[in-house]
Amino acid sequence: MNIAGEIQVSAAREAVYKALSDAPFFASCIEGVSDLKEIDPTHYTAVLETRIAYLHFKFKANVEITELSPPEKIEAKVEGMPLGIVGRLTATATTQLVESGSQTIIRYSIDATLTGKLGSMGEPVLKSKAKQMEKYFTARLFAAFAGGGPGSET
Amino acid sequence: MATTTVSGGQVGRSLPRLEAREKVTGRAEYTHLMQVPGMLQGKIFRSTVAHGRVKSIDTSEARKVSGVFGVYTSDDVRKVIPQPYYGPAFHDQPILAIAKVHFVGEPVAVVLAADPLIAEQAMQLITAEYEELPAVFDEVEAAENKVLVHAELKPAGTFADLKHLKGRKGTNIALDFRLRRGDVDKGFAAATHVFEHTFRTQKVLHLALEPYASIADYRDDGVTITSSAQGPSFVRTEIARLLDWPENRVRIKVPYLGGGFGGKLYIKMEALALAMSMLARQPVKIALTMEEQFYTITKHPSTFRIKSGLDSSGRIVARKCEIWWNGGAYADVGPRVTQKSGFTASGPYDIDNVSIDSYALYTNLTPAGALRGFGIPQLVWAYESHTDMIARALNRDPLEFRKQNLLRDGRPQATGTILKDAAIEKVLDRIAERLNWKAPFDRGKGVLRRGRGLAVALKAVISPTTSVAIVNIAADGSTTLYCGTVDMGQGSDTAMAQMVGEVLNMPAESIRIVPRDTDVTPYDMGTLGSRSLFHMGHAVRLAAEEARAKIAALRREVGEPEGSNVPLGDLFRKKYGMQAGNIVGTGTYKPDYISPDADGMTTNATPFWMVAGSGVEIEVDTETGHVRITRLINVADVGKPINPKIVETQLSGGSLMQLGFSMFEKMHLDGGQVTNASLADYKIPGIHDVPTVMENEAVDTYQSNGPFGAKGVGELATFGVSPAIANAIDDAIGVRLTELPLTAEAVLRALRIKDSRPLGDE
Amino acid sequence: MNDMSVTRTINFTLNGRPVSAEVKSNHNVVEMLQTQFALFGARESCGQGLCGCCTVLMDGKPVSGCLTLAVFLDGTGLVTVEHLAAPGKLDPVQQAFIECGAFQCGFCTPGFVLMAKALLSQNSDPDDEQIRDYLSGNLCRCAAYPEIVNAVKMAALKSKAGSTG
Amino acid sequence: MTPFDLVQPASLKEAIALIDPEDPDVRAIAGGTGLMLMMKAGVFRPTRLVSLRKLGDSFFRIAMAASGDLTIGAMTPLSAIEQSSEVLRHAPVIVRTMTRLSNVRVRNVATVGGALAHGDPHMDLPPVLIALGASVAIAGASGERTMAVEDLLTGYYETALARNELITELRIPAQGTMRTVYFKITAGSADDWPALGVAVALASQGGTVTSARMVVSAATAKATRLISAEQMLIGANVNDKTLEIVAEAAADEADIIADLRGSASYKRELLRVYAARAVRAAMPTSGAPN
Repeated sequence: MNIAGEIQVSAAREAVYKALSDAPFFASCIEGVSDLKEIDPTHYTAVLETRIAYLHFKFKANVEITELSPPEKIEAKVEGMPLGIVGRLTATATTQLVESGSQTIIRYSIDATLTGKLGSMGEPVLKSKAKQMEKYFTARLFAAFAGGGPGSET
Repeated sequence: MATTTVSGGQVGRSLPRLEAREKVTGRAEYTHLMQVPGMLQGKIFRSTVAHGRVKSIDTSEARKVSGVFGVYTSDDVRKVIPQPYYGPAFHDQPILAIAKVHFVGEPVAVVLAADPLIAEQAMQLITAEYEELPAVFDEVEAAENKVLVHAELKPAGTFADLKHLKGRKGTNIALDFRLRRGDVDKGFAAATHVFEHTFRTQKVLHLALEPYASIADYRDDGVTITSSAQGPSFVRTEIARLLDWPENRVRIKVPYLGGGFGGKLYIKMEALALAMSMLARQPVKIALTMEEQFYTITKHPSTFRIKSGLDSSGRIVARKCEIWWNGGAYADVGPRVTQKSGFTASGPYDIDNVSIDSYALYTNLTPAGALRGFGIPQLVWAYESHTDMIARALNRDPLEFRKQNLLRDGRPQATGTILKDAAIEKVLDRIAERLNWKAPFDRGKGVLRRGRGLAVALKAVISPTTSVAIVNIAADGSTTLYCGTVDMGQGSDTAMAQMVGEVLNMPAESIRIVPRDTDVTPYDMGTLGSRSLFHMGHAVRLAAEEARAKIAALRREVGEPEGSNVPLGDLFRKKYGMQAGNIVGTGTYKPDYISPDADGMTTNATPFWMVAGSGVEIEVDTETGHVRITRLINVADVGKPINPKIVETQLSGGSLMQLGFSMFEKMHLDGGQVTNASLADYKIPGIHDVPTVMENEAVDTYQSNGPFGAKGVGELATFGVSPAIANAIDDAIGVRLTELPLTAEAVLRALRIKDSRPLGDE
Repeated sequence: MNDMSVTRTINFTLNGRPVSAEVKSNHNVVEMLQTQFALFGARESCGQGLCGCCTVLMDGKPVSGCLTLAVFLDGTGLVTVEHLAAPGKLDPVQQAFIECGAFQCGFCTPGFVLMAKALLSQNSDPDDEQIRDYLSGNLCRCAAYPEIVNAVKMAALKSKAGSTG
Repeated sequence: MTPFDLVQPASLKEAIALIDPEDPDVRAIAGGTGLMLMMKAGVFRPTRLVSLRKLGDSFFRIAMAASGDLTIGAMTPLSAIEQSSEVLRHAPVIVRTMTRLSNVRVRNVATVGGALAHGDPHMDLPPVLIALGASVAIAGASGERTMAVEDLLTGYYETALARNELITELRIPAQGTMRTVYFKITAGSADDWPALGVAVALASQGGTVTSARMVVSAATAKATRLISAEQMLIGANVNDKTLEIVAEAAADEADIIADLRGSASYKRELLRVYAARAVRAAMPTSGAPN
């Protein structure tokens, strides 16, 4: 399953990069992420929880920042273990930042697979959920950069 | 060898199964349903990665759950079993993962509780962290040895022909079987036509409706394990080895099996149940769920590259076979599958120059073992598809082309062993006659097209293996049989009773078969590979004959004239003065066999040849790719059937199982993870999948060295089904599929490529 | 959190006798029959209501025991395969299954037998297609399907002979 | 499966009151065949289930309303619908669909309301009911509303129901001259979940379609009407050429999801083929039963 798209925000590339490379902020743009803990600057753990109708998918996730190329690219790998079930969520998320005048284009691409017993039940469900998550992601980014970036009011 | 021909009137009877009443009333015993007083139940926490180092296992939350007896990992197991590795061919499989995991679903930890729902709930609270390692999933890739599944090979020593592999490092190849007959290069050089094709088979599952289950009750002076096992003797040997105990302190009991199909062979949950019972000092039951069967044992996926050279007359003069078997993370019996199926990989054809290389490979998938055919269905799929492709390319009738090249009795098979009692041509002819092959066939016009196809196969039964049986006649003349053959639905109890009855001139229904229990039932190598009717059949026959000789001696002793029909009970009474005493007859059977040399040559590869084939008629919807099998014909050489009705149901059932493997069954894998581990998403044939017309036939033959002229049947009807269908699809719409399963989508995609309108990739 | 592990008492008729049982909310019918009544004819295999091994008759209708909460049995009449045969006398469906060789390993057989019984109680003379449609939710890995269809037809004949003779 | 609180109210009002609209772990259970699967898979771990099995008889009734609608109580088991002579008369396609809908045991327990509230796109009834123009009555804490079945289903397992709303009744309008067919297409074994479901309802006069509904299911996230294909059908004379255009429109319009049962491109092809086959079968000249 691949989710890809781009959005344009009114902020300088460096500012956008700085914001996105801040793990707590980035995590806040993904629906259902909680309990983010830093292990070291490139490794985090979090709980990923998503609900589709009354169904509940909960993963213990390990996040590894696999590439940080300021101010152009951030790549992260997410491994989610559904508690108690053989199966796994794996996702690779790539964010590329392109300057466009005073604005910045954020190109994102997420490759995710849900396997094991959850795969057959969950993957089609997650696919339909992905669009919703994408909306949330872009809405959060827009909101954050509407005023020039998170914390930019200072 | 001479076989007994007496007429007790029992052989050849279509007697209903002896245990039929227990089965229709729901009273038949199966391990999965059994309960033992004081029993704990174990739920297994399994690996979520395909290959990795175990960094940590956190069982603390699970231990807190009220009602949990204990949570155990390999650290605990090693306290009671220092070398906790098991397996029939290699001692490579740990009871619980030690330091590393090698496939998704590998057991890592176990929760014990009296209430299985509590054990399950607690198990879901265990977490583990792994350092992931590169993994390899494809058998051909695994042969390149770039990613290694295991550091070193650990052959078990059970099978003499695997000992040379001991200590090999840097390889995923668990066995390489090699056969060289004639000079294949010269053969190709001289050939007029050369054809080469590659075929693949997918990962499929036994999916017995009774999932794997074992109950162990360990005491200091002995252990009793009740298990859904196809080979109680093997389990006993292996458990005794793990405990370093003499075999007589290990008791293995096997009730009826809710299906086996090769999955329940050798050792599965027994070692884990044993270790848990040792740790808990209480009886422990490990009963898997349907989902967990996907993480236990499967059939081998395979890749088969086959190349044939033909002379101008259409004779096959050279054939080169290369087969890669995807054995998964632990060898189980894969190396034996590789070797034994290798004997006949070149098919039922008379070819002077043959080269066979067959490789058993480790990969990071659920282990693979035997599944109704011991590798043969994968081979037949390839060579009988290949045969049709050649015939079509040369514009030859597929039947005539086969007949021109067929191996016939008296000719050397690829191993050099002379073919005997193998009715290949008869089987092929009967399929063709039933299909009315010579008559014109209406292939249809428009959307629905029709086609037909056939295939025929040869297998060498697994040898050399031993069976022992005891016949015990009580003082009232009633008779009991002790034999280790496990009745998992194939009807062996009934057939064995018929053979005893035949010798002793008693109705088979009157003979009691003792449930499998290694404390009382003698050694048997295992219920596998269609070997039991022949091997155990002989042992049972010998035991009954010995008993009969002792009856005759008793009759003489008490002064009854030869041929007197005084009831047996009277003989005992005359001898012992009351209803007392026993007559015990024993029989041991092990056929002759000569191990193949370094070139795979032997003058005695097998005690008997197995021959079967299938013919089909199909209908293809050219707009959707749906294939409807309108007629399925299975013909086999079973020698003289002991029980014709049971033979028929075995042929019918075997072919329908293979129909599932042919048309739709498939374990979907993603990065080593099974994504359809349930009956909701892994479909097996149901009642609407049965072909409109089904015909099953045992050709009229006699196995000259078989018990009462009989030989095995269980696997036979699986052989020809897949290629017969693929051949029929080609016949109907002119497309050739080389990979199983033959799904509607695969058919439509192939058809669209042929029509230059390929379907998209999304 | 309220204590959800408490059991409740249910009363129902089991194979013709009034019984009561202590069940937890998350127990299904199969678990209850096995642990409290030592009845193993209904057994869980796929756990998803697809194989039919867990078939029981609830108020005369076949249902999947593995998908039915035990608490729902309260006030109902339940029949399991163990109830079909009278002492020494099998039900015509059971007899027909034996005569037709309509099973091999026997693990799915109680489910098929109960389904066949339910079918014949609503249609005493089903044709092949009706039999297949009715039994299509039961799986037999030994694939004794052709023999099962024959057995249902034979059972229909036997039942008729039994009721008229 | 973890333990939970199970309550069995005797009235609808009580049932609704027992469902906390803020708590996703409280849910109504009718037949429970769908819910049990989710619970066993561990993706639904309720704290409380509100059983509707003890609700009054009106929820189990099949009746003709004065309006000419056939009304079916939400708690009616599918097997009762299958055996109903009213349903057979009013909408025979429903009875025909039932034969291959899941299995007998499920049909004996699963209710029509539960089947709709489950929101699984593979189910056979939603496309049929949408083609029939059916609607549902819904009761909640703030009263009752009605909604077309096509609006009820909003996504994979998702419906327009609030957490504390319950379907009380299914209403199927009089069909007049409309003929409805449903094709369930499986990709593997015959009794698999469908890879595609197609329902078509048509009225026609002399070979010209006067009214049409076409619904796709299973291959999409929810049972969905194919409006542009319907529009092309209305007024058209059914022949090979028009069918090709209609099928093309249907295949273009549907938002198809790939899964184990087939790639999106294959399922699109199936839709193309079966859209045309379904229209043909729904024409009075097809000889197929109404």
